[in-house]
Amino acid sequence: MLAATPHNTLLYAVIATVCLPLLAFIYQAVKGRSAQTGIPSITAIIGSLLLASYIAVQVWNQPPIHFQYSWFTLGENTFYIGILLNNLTALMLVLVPLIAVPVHIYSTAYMQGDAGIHRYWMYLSLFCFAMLGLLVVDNLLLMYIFWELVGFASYLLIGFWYTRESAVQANKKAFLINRIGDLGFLIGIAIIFSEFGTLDLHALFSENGLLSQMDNLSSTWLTAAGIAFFIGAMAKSAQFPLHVWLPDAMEGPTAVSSLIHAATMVAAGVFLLARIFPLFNEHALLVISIVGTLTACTAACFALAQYDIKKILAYSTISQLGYMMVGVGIGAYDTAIFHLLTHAFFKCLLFLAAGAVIHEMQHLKQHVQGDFDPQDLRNMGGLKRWMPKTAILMGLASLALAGFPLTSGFLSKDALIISTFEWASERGLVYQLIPALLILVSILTAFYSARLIFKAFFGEPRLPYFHGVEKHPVHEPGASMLWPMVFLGICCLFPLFSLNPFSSSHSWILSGLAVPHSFAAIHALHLLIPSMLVTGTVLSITLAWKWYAQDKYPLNAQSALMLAAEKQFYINEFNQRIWVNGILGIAKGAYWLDRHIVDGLVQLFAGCVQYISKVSSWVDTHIVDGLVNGLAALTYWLGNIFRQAQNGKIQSYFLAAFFTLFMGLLYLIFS
Amino acid sequence: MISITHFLIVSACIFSLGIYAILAKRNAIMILVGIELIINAAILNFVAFGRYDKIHYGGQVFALFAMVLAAAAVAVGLAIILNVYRHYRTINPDQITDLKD
Amino acid sequence: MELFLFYAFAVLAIGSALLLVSLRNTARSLFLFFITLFGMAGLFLFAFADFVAITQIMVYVGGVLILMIFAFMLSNKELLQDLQHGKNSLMAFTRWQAVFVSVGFLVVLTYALWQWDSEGLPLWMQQNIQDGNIIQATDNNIPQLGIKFMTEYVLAFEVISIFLLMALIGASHIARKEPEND
Amino acid sequence: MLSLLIFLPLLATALILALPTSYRNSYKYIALVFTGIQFVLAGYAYMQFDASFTGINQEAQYQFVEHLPWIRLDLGTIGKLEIDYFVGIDGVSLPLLVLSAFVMLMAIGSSWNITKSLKGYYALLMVLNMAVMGIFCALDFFLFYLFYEVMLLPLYFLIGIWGGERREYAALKFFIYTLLGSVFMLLIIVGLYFSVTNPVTGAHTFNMLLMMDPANYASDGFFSQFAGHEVWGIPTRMIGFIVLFFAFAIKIPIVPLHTWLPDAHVEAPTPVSIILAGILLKVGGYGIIRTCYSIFPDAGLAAGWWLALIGVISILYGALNALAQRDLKRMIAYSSVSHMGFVLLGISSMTAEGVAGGVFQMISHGFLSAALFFLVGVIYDRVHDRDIYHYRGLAQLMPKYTGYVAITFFASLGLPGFSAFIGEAFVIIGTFNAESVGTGIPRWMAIMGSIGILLSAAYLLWTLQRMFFGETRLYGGEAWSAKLVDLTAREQLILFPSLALALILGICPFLVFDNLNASVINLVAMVRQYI
Repeated sequence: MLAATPHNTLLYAVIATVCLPLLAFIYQAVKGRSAQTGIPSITAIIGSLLLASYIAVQVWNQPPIHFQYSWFTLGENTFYIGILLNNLTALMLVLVPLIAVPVHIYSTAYMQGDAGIHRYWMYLSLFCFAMLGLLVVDNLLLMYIFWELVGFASYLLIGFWYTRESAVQANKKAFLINRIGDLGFLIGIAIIFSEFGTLDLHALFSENGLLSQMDNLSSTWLTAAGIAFFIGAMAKSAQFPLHVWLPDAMEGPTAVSSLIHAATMVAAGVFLLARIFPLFNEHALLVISIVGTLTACTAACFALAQYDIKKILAYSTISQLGYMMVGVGIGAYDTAIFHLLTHAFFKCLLFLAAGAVIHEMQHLKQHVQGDFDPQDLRNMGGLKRWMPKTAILMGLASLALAGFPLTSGFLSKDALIISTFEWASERGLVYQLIPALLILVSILTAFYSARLIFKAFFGEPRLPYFHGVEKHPVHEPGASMLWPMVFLGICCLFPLFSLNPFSSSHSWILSGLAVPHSFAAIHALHLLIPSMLVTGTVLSITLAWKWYAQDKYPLNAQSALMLAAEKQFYINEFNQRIWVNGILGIAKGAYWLDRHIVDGLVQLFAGCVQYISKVSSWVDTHIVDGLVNGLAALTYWLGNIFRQAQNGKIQSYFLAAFFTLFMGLLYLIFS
Repeated sequence: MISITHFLIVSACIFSLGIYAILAKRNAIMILVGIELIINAAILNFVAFGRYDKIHYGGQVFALFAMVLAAAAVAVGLAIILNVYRHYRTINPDQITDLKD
Repeated sequence: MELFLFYAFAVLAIGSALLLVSLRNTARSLFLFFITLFGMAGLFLFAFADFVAITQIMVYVGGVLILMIFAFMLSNKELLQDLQHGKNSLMAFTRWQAVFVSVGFLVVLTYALWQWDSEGLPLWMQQNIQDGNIIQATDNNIPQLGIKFMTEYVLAFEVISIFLLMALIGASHIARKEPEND
Repeated sequence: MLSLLIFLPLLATALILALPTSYRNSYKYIALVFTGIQFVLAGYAYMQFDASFTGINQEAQYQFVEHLPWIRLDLGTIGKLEIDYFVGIDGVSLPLLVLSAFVMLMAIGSSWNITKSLKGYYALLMVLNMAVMGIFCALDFFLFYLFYEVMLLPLYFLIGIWGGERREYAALKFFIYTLLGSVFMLLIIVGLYFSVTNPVTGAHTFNMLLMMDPANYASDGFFSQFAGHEVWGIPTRMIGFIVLFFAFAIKIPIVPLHTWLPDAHVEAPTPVSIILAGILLKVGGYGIIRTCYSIFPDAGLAAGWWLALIGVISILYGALNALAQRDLKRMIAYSSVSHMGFVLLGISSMTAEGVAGGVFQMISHGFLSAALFFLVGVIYDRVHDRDIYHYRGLAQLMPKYTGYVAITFFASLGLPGFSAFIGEAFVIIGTFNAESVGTGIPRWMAIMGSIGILLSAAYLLWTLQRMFFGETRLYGGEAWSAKLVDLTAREQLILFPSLALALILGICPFLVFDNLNASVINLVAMVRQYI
């Protein structure tokens, strides 16, 4: 069934938006090694961006638009392919290509000369297709399909340099952990299907959907469904303890990290939760907020002790994703989406800038034939002398990350924390722990971003190669890398999101999403929280300046706590030892069981039968056949004896004759 | 008067020895000798029994016949032996095995 | 006295025969055969067959034995070969087979005799003994034999004569030297 | 039409046998051409198939039916023997028929390198082809059994003669296992025969469809629903179901009865592995749907919990075993056990989604496992080694091969967009739904089953990482790198369609589901009336 005609253009636009990267993917897959320029991918993503903008304008603040075609029928249920467009979709639909375009352009320079670049473009287009598909589809099954495809593209990109052992370990890990999430998603789908008989998002979650008609939302299965979906989101959005794949995923090319593992894919979990938000009841939401808080805290702590520039950013991403989860968990998923959007830009910029730094360090490494890790902060320092623009852009992004006024981060983070406070104050003292922790994390965030900036760009260079090199290899990145960064840098500032730099409530995004909050707004907080945050941020940055830029580091970097934080409290080792080795052990055990018990029983049975048959065969050969054979042997023996007689010797004949005569006589006598 | 049993026992002994000579000796002439011994044993029996038949004198008549036969047999046998010897350069019957299967 | 002489002859015949078969020397065996025949002829006397005994000596000793010695001497290389290569095969299997069969015959015959003896003499012999139709030591056998040959056994006599003739001709034919290129 | 489809290979067999050995190079072309015609015929049947026919238990609802009296014997007091030549297809058998023709084509394509006594090989292959086609079409139980037995023999020889080192052992193990199953089947067939009468002729009959109608059972027949016979305190119908299930469970195979499979696969030559995994295992699943559940729906429903449990155990156990393998082929064999566990789980759920998902999983596993075995065959052909740890970084050496392997692995670990995903997802969804419709399968089984999906990702990805990624390092050193050339055009020609099919079915599952749906609904309704 086709919707009303005015929407037809919109439908085609959506299909084109999603399928342009797919076409690029197919084109490059067919061309193979010869498609190195990436032009198809870039063209496709720019086309997608333009179309997405058109769609967003059409859809924004309109009633949701829903297209549906029957896909297949199974039993009495028909499954549909469909598109569901609403404000949330429109926002995300613009965001993804908007981030992707700079990343694509950046990649032309960053990936230049790589032997596998044709694969790179292929995978990147595949990812864009999957991500865009994930945003527009109208039912959970299709969403699941794209959900996994996104993970698959991420798998391919993490393992892009497949000859590196660590990269292939990382992509396997990423895929498997995402698989755990996928199982949650699948079970969620199963629960929804068996409870409601449909997987259609519109039918389920719209204002008059099935869920809104339910009286009792607190049934066990509903909670289970909520948690199942959340597990899916946890894996994709790297929530503790399923976050372990994301730091490892930094093995992929940095441009990929910026697009997939910072801005878009990891945010898909938040998007999913926002999209199916009516499903969650109190219990599920509480679980979400607690996990989110936990993630935010632990990841921030881990980030403090990292030396790898990309890992710091990875943990910071995890930490920020924790924020978003809290946003969803308190029911204010609009703030979560808001933070998602702002975060996408500044985190992408951070990664791209880090990529530029790594790129230059790599050049230096090749130039001096040195042996050092180009991603390690301890090898950097004083880079602002050679890369001032990069330093400024990265600093800007860090400020946004830290939530400094005038940046986008300030707006979204404040909105989120304020909402959390409002939510907590309605519930009780214990709940206050969540916003309090979030503020602490925010301060920590400021600290570690400052640490990153100061260690990399300020102070004196730590490597000897920086001194006395004639024509210095480290320099500002080229235009095709710089301009995307500049673009993103602009997007880190407040005007894109709200005209009032100090008040998030005027943001067009929040008003567009228009989520009814379950808690009352407390206006006093809108002043209190930002000032607290800014004070804390400034203090922590100052401290970081003292410690890192001026090299007055007071702590023991080798202390157990620091090491533990660097190793993420040994959670990987724990996983390895308990889960991986455990399952491998079980697998070996199962195989042993199979070989020795199951097959052993079969063999035993076979052996018994064989033994019995051997016995009967023995009886047959020795007893039954033995008689026959014995008779034959006797005949043979006798024949042989009589043959002896036939030896041509006359005396033998005589002997035989006499013997017979003798026997005859005996017979005559004795008979 | 000597009882017939005595004769018969002696004849049995001679007969057995004749058989032995036939079977065991490695010389065709000695085989012939063995045959003669057997015939002699038979003749002894003829005459021993012939004593109880005065009317027909069957025993002695046939003893004489047997002697004649024996003589004829010996004559032919020896002729054969000579021929065999000429042919095989031996009269050891063990080495004459053309009848072998 | 009579019995003693009988036993002497019997021992002479059996002993020489025994020696005959156990000797490896053919020449000596043939001479021992002469003694055996002589012993046998002696035993014929005790059966009151004097003509047969004489014939035995004449035919056998004068004919058969001489013939044998001739034959032996014609193939006497055998003698040397036997002496040189002959191994003492007392334990040989054929020897034991022969011993077994001959001893077996002896035992069977003896047993049969013993059985027969215990049953008593056959009827015709008892009849003849009763009628006195048995040959006595004083009887003159030779005329009786001549009469019997010419009357009762004339056919057998003629047949045996022809047979003897045939045998002699045959023997001389067989024993003749073959032409070289025949 | 169906007869032509079934007996066409016999013609090929005759032709191959008739041609002198000097034409031995033409055998494969003969086999290929005949199987190609079969595939076209199967495709024609697919095109002509009317999806609205519900099949399962009514002759009128079957299509392409050929129903001829075959053996009619008057046995006097025992009654009349009635065996029909009765073939026809419904929504369940149609996709399997097309799959068989397709997998056969693949198998013949992968037999190109066989050099050992070609005449016998292709003749046996064609006989096997006839038997599997017959199984999927037969609607008379006697005929079904006949084809089932005929199928065993060529396989025994194909494994036993053209197999690997321990081929005799494997062939015998396979043969005895399956024979054990079929002997049990025969037992039940005879029991059913004496319980069921044809209402038209009044004679005992082997007609499966008549066996499905409780009214046709003699009122005190051994398997009659109303007589309520019991043996050792177990209802006879339950015994019938269990024994019949046992026969097909060996084929599927379920866990305690699966040990023939790894051995048979490891020792079998590549084409036979392809047929084994691609078609033979499906005979088990098909048999359970066509006979076990259709003839004993009441018992099937009662035993559903146990069947599902066996399915779950097979999934997990097979996956764990696959995880522990060093031998690539053995790993794939165990993964077959795991994947076929989904089939059993889906069927036992007796929801439309579950059963359709199970059938879909069979189809999907059909050509995916065929492709997997073919891929193993590729490197085995080259260097005669299948140990996973003997290879490393093959991606650099054989990029195309790696591409195909990666796609096949991902397809078979259930990446959406490929067919295996649809099958597994709907099995899980259907099983989960079973509690709502009351077929008695608890939901935790669905959850346990879904862990199998995770494990399958684990072993496949681990293998991918160990064998293909990283720096190239081979057990056989330089000699191997020279031998390990990339895929040839022929190999790509075989692999590409199967992967394309996996993709097409993954995106357009209605190609199967549309034809399947009516039959599945009918089956499910038939079974559910006993709830």
